[in-house]
Amino acid sequence: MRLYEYEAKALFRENGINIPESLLIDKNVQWDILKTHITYPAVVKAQILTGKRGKRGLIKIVSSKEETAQAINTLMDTRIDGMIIEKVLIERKENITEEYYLSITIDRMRHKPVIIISHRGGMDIEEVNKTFPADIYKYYKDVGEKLQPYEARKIASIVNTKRKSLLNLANIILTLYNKLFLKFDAKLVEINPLGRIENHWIALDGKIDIDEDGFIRHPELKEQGIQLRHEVGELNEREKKAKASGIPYVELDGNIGVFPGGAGFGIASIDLIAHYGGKAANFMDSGGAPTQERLKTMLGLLMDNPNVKVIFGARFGGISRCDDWAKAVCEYVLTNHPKKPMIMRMTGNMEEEGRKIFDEAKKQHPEYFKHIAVYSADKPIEEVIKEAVNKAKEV
Amino acid sequence: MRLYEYEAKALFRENGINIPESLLIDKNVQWDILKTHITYPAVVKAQILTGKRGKRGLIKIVSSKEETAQAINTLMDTRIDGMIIEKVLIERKENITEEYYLSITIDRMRHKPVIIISHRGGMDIEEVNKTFPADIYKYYKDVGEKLQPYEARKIASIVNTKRKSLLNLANIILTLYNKLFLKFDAKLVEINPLGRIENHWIALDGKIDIDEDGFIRHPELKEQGIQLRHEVGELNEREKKAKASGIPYVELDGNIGVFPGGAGFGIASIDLIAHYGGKAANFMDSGGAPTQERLKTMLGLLMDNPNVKVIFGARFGGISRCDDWAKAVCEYVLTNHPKKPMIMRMTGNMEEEGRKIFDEAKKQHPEYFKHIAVYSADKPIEEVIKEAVNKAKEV
Amino acid sequence: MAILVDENTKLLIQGITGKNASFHAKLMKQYGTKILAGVTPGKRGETIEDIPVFDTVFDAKANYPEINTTSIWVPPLFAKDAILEAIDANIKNIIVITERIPIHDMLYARKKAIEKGINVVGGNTPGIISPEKALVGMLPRKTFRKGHIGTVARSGAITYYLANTLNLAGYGESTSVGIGGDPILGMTFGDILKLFDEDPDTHAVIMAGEIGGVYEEMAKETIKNMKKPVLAFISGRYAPKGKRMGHAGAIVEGNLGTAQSKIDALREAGATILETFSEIPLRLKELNILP
Amino acid sequence: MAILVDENTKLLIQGITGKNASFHAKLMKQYGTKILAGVTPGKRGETIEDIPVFDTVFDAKANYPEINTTSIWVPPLFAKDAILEAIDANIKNIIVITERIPIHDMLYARKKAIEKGINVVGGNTPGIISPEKALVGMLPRKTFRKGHIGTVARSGAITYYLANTLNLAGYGESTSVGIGGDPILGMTFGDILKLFDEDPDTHAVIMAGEIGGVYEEMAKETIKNMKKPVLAFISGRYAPKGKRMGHAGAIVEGNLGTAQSKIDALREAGATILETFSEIPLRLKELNILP
Repeated sequence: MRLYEYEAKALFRENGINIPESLLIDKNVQWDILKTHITYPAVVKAQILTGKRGKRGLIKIVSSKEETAQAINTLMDTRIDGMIIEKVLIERKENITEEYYLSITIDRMRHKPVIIISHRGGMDIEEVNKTFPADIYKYYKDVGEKLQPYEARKIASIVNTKRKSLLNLANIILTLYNKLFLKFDAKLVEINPLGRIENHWIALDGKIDIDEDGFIRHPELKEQGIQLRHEVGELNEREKKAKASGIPYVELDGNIGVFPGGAGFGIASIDLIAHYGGKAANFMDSGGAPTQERLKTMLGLLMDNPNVKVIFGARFGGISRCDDWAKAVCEYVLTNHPKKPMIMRMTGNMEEEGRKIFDEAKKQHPEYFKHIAVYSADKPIEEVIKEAVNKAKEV
Repeated sequence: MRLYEYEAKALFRENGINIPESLLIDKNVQWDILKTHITYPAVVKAQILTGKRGKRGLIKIVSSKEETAQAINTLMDTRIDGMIIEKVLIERKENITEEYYLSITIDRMRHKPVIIISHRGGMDIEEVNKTFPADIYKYYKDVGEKLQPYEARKIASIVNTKRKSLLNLANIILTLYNKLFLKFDAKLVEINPLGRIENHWIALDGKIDIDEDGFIRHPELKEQGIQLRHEVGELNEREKKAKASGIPYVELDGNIGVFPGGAGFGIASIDLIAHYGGKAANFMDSGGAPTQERLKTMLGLLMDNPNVKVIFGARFGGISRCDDWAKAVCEYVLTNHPKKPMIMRMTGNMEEEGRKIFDEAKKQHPEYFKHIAVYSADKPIEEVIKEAVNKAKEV
Repeated sequence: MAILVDENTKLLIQGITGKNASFHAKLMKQYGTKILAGVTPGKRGETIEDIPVFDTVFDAKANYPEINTTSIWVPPLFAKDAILEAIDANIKNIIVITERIPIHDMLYARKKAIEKGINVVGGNTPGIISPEKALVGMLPRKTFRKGHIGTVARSGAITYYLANTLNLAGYGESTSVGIGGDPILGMTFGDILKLFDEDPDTHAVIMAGEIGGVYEEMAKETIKNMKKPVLAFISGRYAPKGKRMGHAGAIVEGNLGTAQSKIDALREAGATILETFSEIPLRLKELNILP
Repeated sequence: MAILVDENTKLLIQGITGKNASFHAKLMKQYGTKILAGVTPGKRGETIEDIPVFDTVFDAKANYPEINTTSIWVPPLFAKDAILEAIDANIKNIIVITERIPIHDMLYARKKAIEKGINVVGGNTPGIISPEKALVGMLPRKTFRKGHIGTVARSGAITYYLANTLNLAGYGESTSVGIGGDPILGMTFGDILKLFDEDPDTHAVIMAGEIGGVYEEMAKETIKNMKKPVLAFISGRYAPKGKRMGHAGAIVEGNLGTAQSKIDALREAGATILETFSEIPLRLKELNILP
């Protein structure tokens, strides 16, 4: 989960890394504050979890109260990549001597943290990586050990030829590694640009990406108002509902609703539907051993989506049992009497028990099960998908 | 530096380890407080940095306000091993099911921390170590790594056959290791007895010994009112003066004042004086590269001690230079005109410069240097010591 | 023969008193897997499906020194500790069912395992089955049939569909391995492929990967050096686009992680790329691999 | 030959811009020790006694790859980091002048050194001298004379008195090593004794220990296996009694640490116990060790 720039910078400041003087503005801003608190020229920056804000006009340089107000008005409530700008950060414009790049992330091939540093910081670091690869220095660190001060000095001295700022830069590297990256289960900590003003360093931007699975053990983040978040763009009603229930759910532009087991097969089934000439309406993940409540919510999302013409469902019982799945589907059907055709397949752990549940429900209310097929292991999964694709063409 | 029981217990409580309800009493106690705040029976414990308090009558069980007041009166201001009891701790007497022993220290042979635990806790753990060595379990831990929870569970499960209290005991071990021993540069953390009351554990005593050389990096200890201290018994005026100047100085019962270089030769010279039939009046350590102020204070201590008849001095210049030493001695002599004979030897780094300083001072004021001999490398050190021993017999 | 689990597997279950673990303990036992003991701290003396429960892995091993494999079912924030405990007790195969283990935890646990030469599979694996020999995890036992195709997949359900597809065409599996769906895994595709290449009972291997991560691309060199044919199924060509790890990710990993990068790498290594499950029998026959 | 430092020593000085370090840099240089570089972070480009100063040990080593020995003069709370830096830069001999290094720091640094096979001497050592070859540290150079007696002591002054006594009797030193006065040391008596035993220029060894710690007792097994005679001087028989590390100390170390326990252990190992400095020439002659 990425943090907003202002959240990342608050963590920097708390740990002794300089950031520019700033003011965070939301919709309830008292305009008077702009007059009294800001040193001009200043920079108005949209707080939004997207990259390349500079190139996209989401960062504006202002030199008066009027320009500031105008910049805020232009940015606030704007939609970008499906997200809405709800806050802007106003910062004093710093007179930077040089811009550096500094980040820490995990190299998933070497399975090690890596500290990346370059004296060619600024907006186009990926470009630098292509054109001046020798100017990007990578320091790999063994897992499970704190960075030692001498390592930070070594890294700092390699890029930094201005000797008086060496120790300050080394301290920033040390802090970033030990007090942020290691301490907060971060996947990424990045300062770009890291500005140098004579012998001082200042973080002009900040990106922190926390491992969602480790977030819960950092109550200090929650105390700072940082909430567990999943990165998503603007959500429609169904996506919001899914998010509220903790269900990964993304709508696509097809008409076949996918009601899969886990995420892996969910992704594969979208490919297979395409392979056989159809188009999936969504990605969805039940998670391991979903509750019946969750399964019913998932089905409801597809039924509520007007683009969905046919539902393709599959349960291969592993940790998620067929009987639980059958129970949830039957209860949904018996309660909601859905009209959309459901082409499904169920096999795996507790399949017989699941089969019995379907047979029982169908016997009691055959009228509600007319459009519902539940195949077993003897019908290959791709035959089931083909049938769903063909059914979607008919409807 | 050892912490008082009440200081150790405050650290325990802060880190979630149970301690008995208690009240710390000093000389300014309002006696009323004894009536309202204490649950009887209670235990009154002298706060003093010495062992075997139980056997020495420094812990008293009381069951009324009167008994409590009497116990406090008996203990307070008492001198034990040269220390004065200035505080007592009154604790609720707990009904313990079992007493365990738990400690962490450093094995200086293996160069590793070791966790020691036994279900036979209480006063006589050293006795247990001799009679039931199999009941004392030692767990060696690699340097530089935190204790993992599974290790704490392993240690707990080995001594603890009452399964319901396993996780509580493991948590205490984990806390003691990671949050006290490692975090505070401790040389020793000890709970004896660690009481079990059904499924709960409670620290009935607490010993923490902090490495003096690491103390400075723990401002949180200082914030709790814990001061850097050197363990010493009751001090006489000169010892107090030495302590205030940070000079290790202990008086012995001889008459030869020892004004040595470092601690190592200081100890050796006491042996050598004894070997040649004399008796040293003190142990003293100049430390590496002492200031002239420090050297003059050291000399002053010996001059002020009426038992000292002769001063034996030695400077072998290494990091501590002969010229600095000579300057300090000459200034002291020229200012204070001491009467006690000084039999000394000076050689090593900057010896020639030192020799010149002596010659110069002696030329100016030969009258003050009549009783002072400063030999060089050509006179063996033991000849110098013999001369001092003989001189002491004359005086 | 088979890989990782077989008739000589002597299993421990860490977190055995949990709901899923105790349910699947029963199923594994019914399948014939030899489960010697379980561990849940504080529950010493209890039994689950007649399996004795101990406080620690050390206790369990002291009582059953022949334990050579463990499966881990504890909650995610306790998984690192459970893996370290199994490593310290020198259990050679550690199969981690737990999902969503924090990345930093798993990096540490896998490093310690590699230092001691211990196999860690997962986290978030559905398990491993060597049909008619042993099942560790929660794979649906009836889906798998004994045979000579090795399979290795990130997704549980895809492991099942691969077996299902093979079995409908008369093939069977030597071993089916779920390597797990978590972002950082113990053994990766390359590690498992090497084991299959050395297993005389395995005639060909099917690997199933998906977008995200770099483990498919990392298998490239292994596949190049393999004696046995590899078929590869990569899903995610039509998936919604994932996010990247900022500039740092691009600097470290370049353009890896897309379905196309994986397909390109595997094809270049000599693997047969699969688009559907149903073509598997055809491709196997083209490679002269018969049931 | 000699041990640890000799004519091939190429020295680095960490913390060279400090008062003591720069003063003794001059003395060492005058003695003939080859000092190639110094390190003080943030002082790159300066020189001390014509010795170039670098920001990091890596810089120094990149410019002078022949550096094989370093001496550490930084403040105590920075000593661990300085030692780790030298270990990481693979400098084979690290001589730690700094005193009062926190115990936990030194335990960590010595562990890392041992893992990489690097010699750490100190902390709180006055240094090492191989007369007429090299001096590292702050020992008084004129006190030492070339010869065939190896000495190793905890205290600086005692190192000097040993040499002074030997020289007055016509003997000289192959190498004199101060192992340091801090409670936790890098190399201990046993480590140094082994080096002396293998050094053809050393004919006998004098070790000087004192009350406290266990390093004298730990040398017992080494002395038993040595080809060369060992003379041992233990001070502290009349010293004020020290404190113990609580019950835990007694459980771990028993009765070790007293002058008597040290003398007993060394005598049992076959060492000649010395009571005074002046008897050294007599004892050496009894052992047929001539100047």
